Amino acid sequence: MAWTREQMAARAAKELRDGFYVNLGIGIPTLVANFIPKGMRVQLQSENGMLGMGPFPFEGEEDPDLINAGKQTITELPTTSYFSSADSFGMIRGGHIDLSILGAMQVAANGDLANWMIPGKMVKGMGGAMDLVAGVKKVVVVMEHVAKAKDGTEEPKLLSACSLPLTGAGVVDLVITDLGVFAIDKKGTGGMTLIELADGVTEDEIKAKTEAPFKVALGQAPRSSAA
Amino acid sequence: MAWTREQMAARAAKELRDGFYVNLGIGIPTLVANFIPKGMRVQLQSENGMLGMGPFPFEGEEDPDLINAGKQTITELPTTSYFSSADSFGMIRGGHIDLSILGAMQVAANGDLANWMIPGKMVKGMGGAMDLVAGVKKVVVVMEHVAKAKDGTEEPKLLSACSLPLTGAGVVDLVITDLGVFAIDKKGTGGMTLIELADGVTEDEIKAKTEAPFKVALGQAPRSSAA
Amino acid sequence: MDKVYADARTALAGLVKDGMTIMAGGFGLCGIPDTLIEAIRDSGAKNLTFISNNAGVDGVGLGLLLETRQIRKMISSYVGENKLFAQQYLSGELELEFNPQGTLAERIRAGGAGIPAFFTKTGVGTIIADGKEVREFDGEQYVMERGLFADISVVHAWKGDREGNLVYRKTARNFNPMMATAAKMTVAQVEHLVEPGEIDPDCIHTPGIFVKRLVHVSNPVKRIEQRTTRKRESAATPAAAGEEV
Amino acid sequence: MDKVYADARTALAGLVKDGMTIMAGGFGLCGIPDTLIEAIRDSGAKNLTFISNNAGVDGVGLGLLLETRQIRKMISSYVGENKLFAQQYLSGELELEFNPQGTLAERIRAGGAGIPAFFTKTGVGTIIADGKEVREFDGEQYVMERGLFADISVVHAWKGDREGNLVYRKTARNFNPMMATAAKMTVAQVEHLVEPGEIDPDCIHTPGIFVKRLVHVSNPVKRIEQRTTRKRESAATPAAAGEEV
Repeated sequence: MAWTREQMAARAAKELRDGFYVNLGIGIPTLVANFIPKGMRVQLQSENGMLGMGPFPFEGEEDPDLINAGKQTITELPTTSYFSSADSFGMIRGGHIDLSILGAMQVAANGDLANWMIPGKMVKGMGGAMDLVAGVKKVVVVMEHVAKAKDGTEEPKLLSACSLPLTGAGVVDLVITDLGVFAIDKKGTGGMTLIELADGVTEDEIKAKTEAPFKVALGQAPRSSAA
Repeated sequence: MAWTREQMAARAAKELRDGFYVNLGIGIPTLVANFIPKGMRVQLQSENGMLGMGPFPFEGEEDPDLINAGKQTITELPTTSYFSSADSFGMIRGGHIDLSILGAMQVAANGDLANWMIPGKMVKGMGGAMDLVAGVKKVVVVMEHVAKAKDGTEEPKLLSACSLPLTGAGVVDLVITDLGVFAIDKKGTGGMTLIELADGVTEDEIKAKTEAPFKVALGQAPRSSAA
Repeated sequence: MDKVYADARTALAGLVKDGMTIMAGGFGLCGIPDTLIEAIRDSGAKNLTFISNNAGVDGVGLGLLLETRQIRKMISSYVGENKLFAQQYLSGELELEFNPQGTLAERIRAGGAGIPAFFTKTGVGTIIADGKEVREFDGEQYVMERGLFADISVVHAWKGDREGNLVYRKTARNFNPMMATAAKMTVAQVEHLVEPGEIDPDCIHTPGIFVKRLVHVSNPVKRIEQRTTRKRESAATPAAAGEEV
Repeated sequence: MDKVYADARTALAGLVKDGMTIMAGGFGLCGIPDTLIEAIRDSGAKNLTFISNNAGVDGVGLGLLLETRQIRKMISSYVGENKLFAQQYLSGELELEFNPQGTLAERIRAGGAGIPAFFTKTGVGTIIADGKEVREFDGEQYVMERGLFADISVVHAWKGDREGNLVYRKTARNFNPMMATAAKMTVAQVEHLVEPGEIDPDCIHTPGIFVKRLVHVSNPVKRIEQRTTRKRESAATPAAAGEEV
């Protein structure tokens, strides 16, 4: 009984703290906004030049001058400020964003992340992903535990070393998959540690589907989420 | 019959062109603003964060939030914009200012400029002078031809090499003194050329008061003022 | 020396030459100088290098210049929203240099501010750092990136006055302000042309010194790439939530 | 997690420690966070390094901290408007690092933007380049300068909202916006405290993310260093002309 996309987003939302400034990637990370606890003040940053991102607009109220980094129409809040791309990435690169939640193709036990290109396929570009993982204080990956090919075969995504070109080297602090949660000691030598299991998932199932070496420390507070 | 301060400022004003953005230093350079030809559009930049500097305020209308780089109270114009010191020096360093007119202690035949410190005396700092001479497209120095000591002796200020610590190396395009005007081939090997004499001043008088080697090409348009 | 030109074609007349490097503002289709891009197409100049975060979509923005094969090279962070791009790239007609978005923004800002090179953490340990100097400062690795400076920049602003002072609107600001500073010749299209003094001088994003030519485009066609909305009854939906339509 | 504190002393309580590096905004006496500087004096912290374009005048701004001998080192572009500074410097009590003003501004901007080092033309061939790397790019020489980052920044703004969004007024902006980005803890004093939403989001100079604490100083004493005026009859006097009084 793996976690659904919503359950993964809800688990990621537990990494939020009152007063956090957060950048959410496209896909499941966007859903995390739906799980911000009531009363907790979290400001969402959009790297195209906005802090204090509001919900999608009501139909008919879309403003082409107001989009997020996924090019979706959004709205502003009383707290909103706008700024240039240079100032936006100054904010990101300068370590002012507390948390970035994003998707991944592969994560290695040392915190390496690959999520922007597959050699041989048309490459669309890294956008702001390399800047985010290099600059944001804490990086949380939310992804399916394994990649499912069209023929039904499964490829592990948590690896001892990424085979795809990297987005960042030693950048991931926490990985949330549909099967569980892993903390990564990205600056040290502690490697990857399984700290939570999704409901009904066993350590054995995870071991079978994980190529990366990992330690197990279930029920302990993840070291890396002490913000 | 050397030029007065006003005549030197008037001569410096001949370097202005319609549409120029100009930074004026403290002292005689400030007076250049009085000689902007009617109808010519010149915007003055103040490096503390303002473009489009207006005249001094009427008495009683001084605004402590509105000063120039000399810390004098000034006013704004309809064209005025304000910006941070980083943006101001981005403008300067990036080569967007057409002309800087400033004073000097010493200028060398190769365009070296010294105007910020005298070793052994209390040093107040270079302020924005080093950035201006390094970044502005054309640098014009306006200064007395010689320095007069308290005991009446005169020291030349146009030298074969500056003896004081430099503000910039190879940065001056034109020198206007009370005795005449010198063009400097700062990027090349052409050295310094006397191109104008003040009213009633002779070449011999200038030669006597100038330590720097210089060529003479009176009556020719200064090469360096082709903007 | 009036900076205001009658239209985009007049504003660009004689400026665009084969082989030039041009910066174009915008993020996706938001804040793109679409009318000036059309005028660049009409200039017929070839072998252009474009520095722009994206490459438009088919038939819109820089997509127009892909159709006419006027672009030889793109420096961008994200492309491929248009099929023609992929096609020309895969056939080798089009050269492509990927920059991380923040590195691209900073390279442009640096170029405009007289900074020839700077160091950044972004891209260390990735192929972005290949062939570049990597250096340690205070125990961390950084890669050296170079400033960018173009022959021409074309930008889109919300308001502009005759002096060239510009104000951008919401997220249509994006790359426009830095690009305005980083070219020999910056041309701006503005939705609202006003007289000097009408814009609060504390709220000017781009001082007039950076803008050499200005054209009034009162009714730009603004397209939306991803129209996302929420239902009226779900007024309490938290930030960024909703459905894609 | 309200960012607004009752007064400057409360806002700085427990923050200022001996030996810290503190940035203070302002150019001359224009836009200085005078009330926060007083609170730093009252904290009694010693051996402070200050990064500030100037060092105040006798009895005003950082001049206050010279009187109490709390400053060990200044990083500035221009000082010596006050006698106490000269005295302490010449006696060797006070260390002084001169930076060209634009280099200082850019070092602070770089520190806040995660840029550990950059190259600039400013200072090449002068004593400012002594001991620093000088490198050629495209045929020109540049000197490498490092980013600056402080323990605390104190800034002065015209308006601020409870979220920490700030707007500066006229030339009181100067070093304040960059300094707000370049410290672990930025504390702002604002002349007008407003609610979120009252400031146009397109005109916010410092987004709230950079400001951790905020104090409302409704009647700051603003001093003028060089009171210069013109006579009423000379209304046609051109720019910057007039007499010093």
